[in-house]
Amino acid sequence: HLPILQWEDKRGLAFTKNNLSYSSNALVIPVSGDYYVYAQVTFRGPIESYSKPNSVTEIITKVTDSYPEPTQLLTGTKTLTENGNSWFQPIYLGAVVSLEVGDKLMVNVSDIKLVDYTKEHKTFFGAFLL
Amino acid sequence: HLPILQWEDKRGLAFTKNNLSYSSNALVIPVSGDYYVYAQVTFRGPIESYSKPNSVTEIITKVTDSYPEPTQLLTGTKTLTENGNSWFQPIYLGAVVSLEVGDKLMVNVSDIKLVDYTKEHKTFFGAFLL
Amino acid sequence: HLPILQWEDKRGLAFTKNNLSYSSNALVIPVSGDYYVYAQVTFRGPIESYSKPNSVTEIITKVTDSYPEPTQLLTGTKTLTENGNSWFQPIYLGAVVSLEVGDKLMVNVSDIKLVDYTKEHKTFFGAFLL
Amino acid sequence: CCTQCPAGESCPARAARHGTPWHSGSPCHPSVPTGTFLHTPCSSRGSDTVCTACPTGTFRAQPNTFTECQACYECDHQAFQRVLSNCSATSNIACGCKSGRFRDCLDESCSDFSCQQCQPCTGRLIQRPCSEAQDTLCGSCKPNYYAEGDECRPCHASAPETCGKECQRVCGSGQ
Repeated sequence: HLPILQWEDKRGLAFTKNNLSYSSNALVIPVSGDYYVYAQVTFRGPIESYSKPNSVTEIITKVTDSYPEPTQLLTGTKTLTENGNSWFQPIYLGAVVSLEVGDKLMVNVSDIKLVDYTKEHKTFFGAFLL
Repeated sequence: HLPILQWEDKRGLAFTKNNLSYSSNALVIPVSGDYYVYAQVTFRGPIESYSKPNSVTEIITKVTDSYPEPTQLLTGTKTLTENGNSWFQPIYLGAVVSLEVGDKLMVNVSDIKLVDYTKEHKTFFGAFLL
Repeated sequence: HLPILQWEDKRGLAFTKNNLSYSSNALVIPVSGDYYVYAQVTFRGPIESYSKPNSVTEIITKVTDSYPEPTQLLTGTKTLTENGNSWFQPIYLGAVVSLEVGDKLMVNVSDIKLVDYTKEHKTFFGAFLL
Repeated sequence: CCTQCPAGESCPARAARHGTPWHSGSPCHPSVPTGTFLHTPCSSRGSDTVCTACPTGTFRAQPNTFTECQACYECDHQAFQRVLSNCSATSNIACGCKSGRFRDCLDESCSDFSCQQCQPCTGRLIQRPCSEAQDTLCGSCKPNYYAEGDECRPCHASAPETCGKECQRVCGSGQ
């Protein structure tokens, strides 16, 4: 599986409420229903001792206790054409999905080293019940 | 007019509820109000016997029975700089629009052959009443 | 600070309601709560007498009377690889933020001359209370 | 047709005009003409449809039942566009390219286009001049110009030691 991003859930702009909690890298769904789930990941390069990848990918996945395999809910894949010098590539995803109590939402990325985690307003993840 | 995308509305992650129905390539609005409407289309290439386009465009349009022309609600246009080898370009759109009962929402694209329809989590379309 | 975009708030698809008002380039929050805030800016070039920038940036910021500095809520930065001929680059941002009554929301951009203001469905900005 | 209500005013629906009953029994069709939007729909109790002219900067190109007009587009002056025809209450603005440029459509609908510079055809005959819709089509070299690579060079600028076969053919051996 692709690496899973970790998130700050208390400080700065981050918050969880209405029992939507964050634990072991996942948002945990407190009540079944339809949620608008979204995430933006800003990828950036070049980084030390690293050849530029051809593409970057962000996937919002769902893990359910009753099913061994994660389900890919939303995917954004972008090929990179920047040639060597510094580059930035944001990918935003958002949609309504039906979730059950206890489901866990995570964000996977093609390469964690390329994620710009330096500013909370460039890479973020959330969900709200409709 | 630009070609209209067709959508799966029952299987996998797809669903319609609260009387929001899908028919002849359009989401049909059951009750007047403000809706958050969104869609992502992943474009990809190269495809067989086809020269690479300069750009890709996704447009969410509204059709009203009483008006002969569709209204463009949201548009994403991206020029392509990938040079010949395989490329991916997702375009996400989302915003609040005021809709009347019976209005139809569709997604038009600059070129249907370039749409990656292979995975439901890469190309998706939806709306919810605020 | 980066230049602030001005918005049409009455004509065409634009509207404000539920006391969410628009004044001096900002959406003014009427009641405290969690809002889904979003904006898309379509950048384009080339433009007259102007060298192509390396990147374009869109930032949704919050200004609070009680705090002198604007807070950057959401940021999208994209490097440009288009080489000289005409280019289009949309950046979409959206997330839930906690806002207080009287807070002002604005959209800043790296360069106002590069913003495609010609069609309301290409560059837009909004928010709704959850 | 409908009763005109000046923009910005609220006009209460009035009873059918001329005191005659409004086609009693027949359903009312609240459509309003081009260039206006629906202010108040007619009612089967006989009140007239009230319409309002599209405010400046908006239009409706067709009869409609909308409660607002569509916002006019704008021409992208900074990207070398110019206005072909202004927006009116009944039609959207039409944009073209400033002189010396032609429309390079992004896709078939050409709703988005860039204005590219026309080819100068230096030293060449112009087979088809540049126009709003397409670039100049350059022809062969002008008289007293000879082809070198994909350029056309003037005979007077060539020197004997550099005047190759084609140059001598066009400009004569005296070069």
